[in-house]
Amino acid sequence: MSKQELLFFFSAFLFCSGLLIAVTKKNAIVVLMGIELMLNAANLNLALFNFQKRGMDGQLLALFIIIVAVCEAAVGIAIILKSYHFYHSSVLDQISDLKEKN
Amino acid sequence: MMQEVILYLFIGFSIMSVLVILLNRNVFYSALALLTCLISLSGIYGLLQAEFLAVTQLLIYAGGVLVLMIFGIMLTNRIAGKSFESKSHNWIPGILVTTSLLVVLVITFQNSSIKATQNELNTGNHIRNVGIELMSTYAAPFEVSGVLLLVCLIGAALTASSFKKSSHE
Amino acid sequence: MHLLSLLIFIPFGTALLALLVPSRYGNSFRAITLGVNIAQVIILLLVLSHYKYEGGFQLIEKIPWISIDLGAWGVLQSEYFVALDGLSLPMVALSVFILLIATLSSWTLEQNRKGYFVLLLTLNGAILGSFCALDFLLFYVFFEFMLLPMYFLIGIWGGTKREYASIKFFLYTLLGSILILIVIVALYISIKTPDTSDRIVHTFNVLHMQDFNNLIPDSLLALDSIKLVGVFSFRYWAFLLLFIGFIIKLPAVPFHTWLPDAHVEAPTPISVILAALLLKFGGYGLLRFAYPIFPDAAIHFSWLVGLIGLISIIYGALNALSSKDLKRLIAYSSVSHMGFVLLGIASATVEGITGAVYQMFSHGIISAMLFLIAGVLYDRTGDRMIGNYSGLSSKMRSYAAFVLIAFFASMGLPGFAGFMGEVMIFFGAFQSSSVNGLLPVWMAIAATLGLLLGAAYYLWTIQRMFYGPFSTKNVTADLTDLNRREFSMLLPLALAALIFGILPQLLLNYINPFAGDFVNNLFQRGNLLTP
Amino acid sequence: MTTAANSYILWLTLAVLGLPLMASLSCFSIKQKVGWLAPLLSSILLLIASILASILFFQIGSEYEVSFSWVWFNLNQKEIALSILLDSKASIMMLIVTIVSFLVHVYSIGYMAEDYHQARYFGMLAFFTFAMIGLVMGSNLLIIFIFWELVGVSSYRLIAHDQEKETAIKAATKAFLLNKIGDIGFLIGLIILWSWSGTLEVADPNLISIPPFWLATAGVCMFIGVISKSAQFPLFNWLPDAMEGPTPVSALIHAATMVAAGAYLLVRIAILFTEDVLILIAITGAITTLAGAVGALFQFDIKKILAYSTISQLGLIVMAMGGGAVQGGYFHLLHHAFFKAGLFLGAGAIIHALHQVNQQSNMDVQDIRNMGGLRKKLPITFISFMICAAALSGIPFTSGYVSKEFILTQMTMWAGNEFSWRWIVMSCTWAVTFLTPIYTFRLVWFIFYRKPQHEHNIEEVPIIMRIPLIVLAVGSLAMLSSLSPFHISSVINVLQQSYPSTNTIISFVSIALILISSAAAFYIYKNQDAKNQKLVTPQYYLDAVSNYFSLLTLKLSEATRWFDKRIDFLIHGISYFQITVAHITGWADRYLVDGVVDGIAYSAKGVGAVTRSLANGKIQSYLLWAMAGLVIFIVWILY
Repeated sequence: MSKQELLFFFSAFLFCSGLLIAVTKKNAIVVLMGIELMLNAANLNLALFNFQKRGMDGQLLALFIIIVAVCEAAVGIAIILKSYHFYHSSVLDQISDLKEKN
Repeated sequence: MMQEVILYLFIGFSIMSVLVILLNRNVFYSALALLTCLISLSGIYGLLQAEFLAVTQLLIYAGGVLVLMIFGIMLTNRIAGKSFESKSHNWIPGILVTTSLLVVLVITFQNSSIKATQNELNTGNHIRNVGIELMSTYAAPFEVSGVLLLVCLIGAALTASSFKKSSHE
Repeated sequence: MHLLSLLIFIPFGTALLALLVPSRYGNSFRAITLGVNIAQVIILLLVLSHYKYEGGFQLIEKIPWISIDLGAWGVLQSEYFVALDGLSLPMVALSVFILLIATLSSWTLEQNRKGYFVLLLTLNGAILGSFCALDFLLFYVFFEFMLLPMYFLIGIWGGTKREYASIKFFLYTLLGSILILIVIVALYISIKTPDTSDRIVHTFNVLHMQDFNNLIPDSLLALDSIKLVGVFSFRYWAFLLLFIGFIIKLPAVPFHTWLPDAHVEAPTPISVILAALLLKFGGYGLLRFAYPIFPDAAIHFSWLVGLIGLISIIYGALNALSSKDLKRLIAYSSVSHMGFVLLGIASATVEGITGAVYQMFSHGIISAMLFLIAGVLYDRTGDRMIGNYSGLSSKMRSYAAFVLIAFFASMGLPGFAGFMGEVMIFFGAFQSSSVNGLLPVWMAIAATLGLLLGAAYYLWTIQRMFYGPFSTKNVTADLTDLNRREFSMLLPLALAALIFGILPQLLLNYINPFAGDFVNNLFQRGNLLTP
Repeated sequence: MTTAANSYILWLTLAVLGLPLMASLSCFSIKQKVGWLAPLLSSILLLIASILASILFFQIGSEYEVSFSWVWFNLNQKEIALSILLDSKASIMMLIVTIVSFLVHVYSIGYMAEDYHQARYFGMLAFFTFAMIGLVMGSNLLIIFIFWELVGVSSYRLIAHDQEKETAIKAATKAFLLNKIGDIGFLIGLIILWSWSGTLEVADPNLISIPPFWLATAGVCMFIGVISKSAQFPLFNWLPDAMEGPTPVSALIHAATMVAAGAYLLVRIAILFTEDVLILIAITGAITTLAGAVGALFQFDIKKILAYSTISQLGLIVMAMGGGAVQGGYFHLLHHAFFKAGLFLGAGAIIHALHQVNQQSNMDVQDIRNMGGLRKKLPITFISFMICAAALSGIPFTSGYVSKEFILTQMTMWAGNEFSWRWIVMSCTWAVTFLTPIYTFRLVWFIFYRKPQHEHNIEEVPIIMRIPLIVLAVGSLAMLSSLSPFHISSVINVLQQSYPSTNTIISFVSIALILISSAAAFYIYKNQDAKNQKLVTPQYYLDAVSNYFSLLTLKLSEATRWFDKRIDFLIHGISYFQITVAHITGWADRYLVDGVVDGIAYSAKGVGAVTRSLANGKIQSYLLWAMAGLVIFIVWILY
């Protein structure tokens, strides 16, 4: 198993763990962390591609992803704060307004 | 050789920290574990000759996002007592889905041609190249991302401020 | 000046606009409808001032409407083609007049006014459109368009058995429409426009249909078509289908049973429109489409037309005699009177055709009056049974006066419009045997029995309902005399019946050229075919 | 004559026609509050009309004929004209109509004084006069027909004037329907003439240049109109029933004018009638006159006696016109208008007087058995009644004698010396001349001479009712139409023909006959005790026949009603069949075709339920399943 292969597997693992965190955790901030993890997994992949090939495309793409991730994190935290104020909880279980009423 | 050892170390650190996030219940610990994970990732970036990315990762994630998250945790959970706890659910379907996703990804990677590519060593001043590329080829996304940041800043500020205001009432 | 288009599309447009008005402004709808009617009266006056007496089609508007290239099947062409001649002008004038009266008669309607008046406006436009259309497809579209509002107007605002009546009405007329549609299709594949040489352009233009040169050789309806279906050629069958389609509308025995039910259940204004206007499409359709397009078949079957007319006259009158419901009586009298129209048409003489058109016009006025009268009583008491009333004339004096006028006008008293039409029809029907040999003399003579029976059932009704000591059965409501609105509806109708009875030339100026051309045309082309 | 004179006559004519119409319209539009104005107004207008009519009559004279014509409408490029033809016959008829109508109007002021619906009554009376004048002056058959019908309608309305009286209404309906039969005959005749000749002008010689068969048929059809309008056999039984109307109406319409219209028409369109039709006319008249006279003999209702007498006299006139005595018949028509109107008005006066006294009691004031000895109580009525009765009987010095003698002379000469069917008709003339005085003086005896049956304080009728009686009585004297009281020698030669020389023998015989029969009447009835006799109305089974026909019609109408239901039944059957088929196919649709569809639908629903449970509103679940979907998707795409 070469270094690249290992990193690919690692990034896949990272993505899946991020997903698992995002799916299983009840606390909104931890969910946000999971999402950050997934993004980082993608970044890792991009960096890896950049390493394999000539040019700066992968790096720059990763850079933009980081920017977007920052925005997402900032806005996400703001929303979480807001919803905490609204529901007095940051537990996603209790925030189920999307469900159709029956 | 030294590089590989360091790489394995970083990978090990990240995996451990990810597992900590997954398995522990304390939100605060999760945040700290995430910090470890991100730092080790920035190390990996460095090893992959993406110095600028590594630095950015350190600055933004470790310095910015994480602090933001810790603030968030502070604001949404009572500091005293056991309220940092985060419950979890959906374990079985979650593991099923993620495992299958992992399997799919691995198989895909095995069948793909990516692993066969030769490792060409990039030479030259990477950071300088990044700057040139950003200002020439990626000028438009760069501008857009600036706008995005601005919008995001305003949005976050607005949301937060209205929160404060209404909470004050 | 697109006068006719204005006349047709003002009601449609207004109906669309009225849909936008919220239904809580209930009173505004009747005002809107009345406004449309008044606008139509003004346009009608303009039309009359532009129309010249010499006949032929005038005020023509012709715009290509549908033109589809069907490849090997030629080109389908239909036009927006409207014009007036001596047949349609009286009908259009009648329609405008009667629709105005109908709006006035709906004035006090309470239930769901928005829907009612929007439907009424739609009906208005469709009626005028059908009378003006000279493209068979256009006519058919308008003709079908009338059915739906009528169905809902009877079915929603009608009496107790309204669903039954409206469905019966709908099915009967639909059957007629289908028969007509079959003939339209047959005509469509057999007719081409005269100007194309290389490419066959199928048209629905009625004027083209009337020209034998436009028949495609070896087509379904070609003159020398040797294809026989049963005992007749296709042309004869096509005529019979059209004939049945239109006499359902007329209605003639034995296709008349929808009429009494529809009338009895329909609200008064709808009865008025139904009797005064919709029945006219039977006669109008025969005169406009069936006869000119199939003159050979028309001549061949004139005895049948005459016989059905005669049977309708006598059968309708006899049924009226045994009716116990006032509206039913009037409905059957309509059957009887429209039988005269059929008889006049069958005679194929100038007098007969003139009389048929005149009778349609006069029946429009008089039957409207009769149904309004029945409606007045029904509004007061909710009961129309003849046997439940007696001596009404002592209680409702001006009402009784109008009843007397309407009944006498309807039974063909000289001085009223009905007499003129009937007398001309008798002239025509009697002359037929000596002029063109189509109808035997006894038909005309037997038809006069209709007059006697007409007098009998009306006089009997007067005797039972209006004379004698005042008494009512099962009726508790207060029987008040006519109010001002009812008076203002009945008076113009009575005056119109009187004016057209005394001064027939007013109408004959328009009808005479038409009738002359019609008969000439019929025999010139019809006799081409007889060996 | 000059154009100026022509237009003068035209205006006169139109005024005579228009004034009654004006009177009628103003009466109808008058308010109930000022209802008393209506009789006054219409009487004055009628007075003016009758004065103008007399001027017109003298202007036209005996030899002058004037016609006017305007195009009314065009039919098949032929003109139908509004045309007026005034000759001496028409103008004298107009004069008589207006005068009698005026007198009846005046009389009615008194007679109808207590009636609530005066305005309607006078309006209709004036309208009738208008229609009658129009009928008389019109020269287009269609115009004549129109007025002919209008006359019938106004008669209908006037008979049924008392709207609460059941019998009156039934009588009105019967009169109208029987008249309608005649109208239809008229209409058919008119249609035949138009179809063959293309003209309807009575003065147009083209009118009769048509095939003989059709000319005869047209003549017969026209005569059917006459039969019903002039109450001839077999359609006369509406007339006795029509006596249910107010008495002045009977005087004007059912004695003087409307029933005369038929006979007038016979004169007006005399050119139409071929020899064969004339035979029919004469025989019909003969039957009628005898039937009427016999009917009058057995009646006890004063008005019905007069009605039968009218039938009889009209039969005489029609017979005379069908036979050779057109002039005599026409004269008798004119005279009859006066004396019969006088008789009716006199009867009305008697009824009125009795009614005033007997308002409470149930006595039938029209039954002559309840009368008697009225000679002293009602002197003026008695005298005028006597004069008119004498005229009816044909006693010399009265107008009746003059015309009757004229008819007898002409008929006798027409019958010829050899025996033929004409002799039968002629003998009918003589027979009726013999019968008339009998029933007339029977009536007079019962009313005036017999011992009073009841003690009443009867008062003479008001002056306004007496004046018309006197005028009519004077009019029934001979000198108005003839210089000589014994034979006709008029100041005005009405028929533009020289009169036949009088036959002295016939004169003597007729005078003798009349006087004998008058005397016989008194003798016969002097000792008769009529108390126990039943009130009979001889209908000659005609009512039974007409009832049978109306019953038949009703049965027929019931049959058509039944048949109509059957048509509906058929339609319903078809509909039910269709609905049944629809139900069956609907069932098949539901359980066979729909079963499959429903199965799919149910499974979809089940899936949906499962899916919906996934959609529990939690973002994480959505994310989870989205990811699961993604995995499946990737597998799907790649492998």
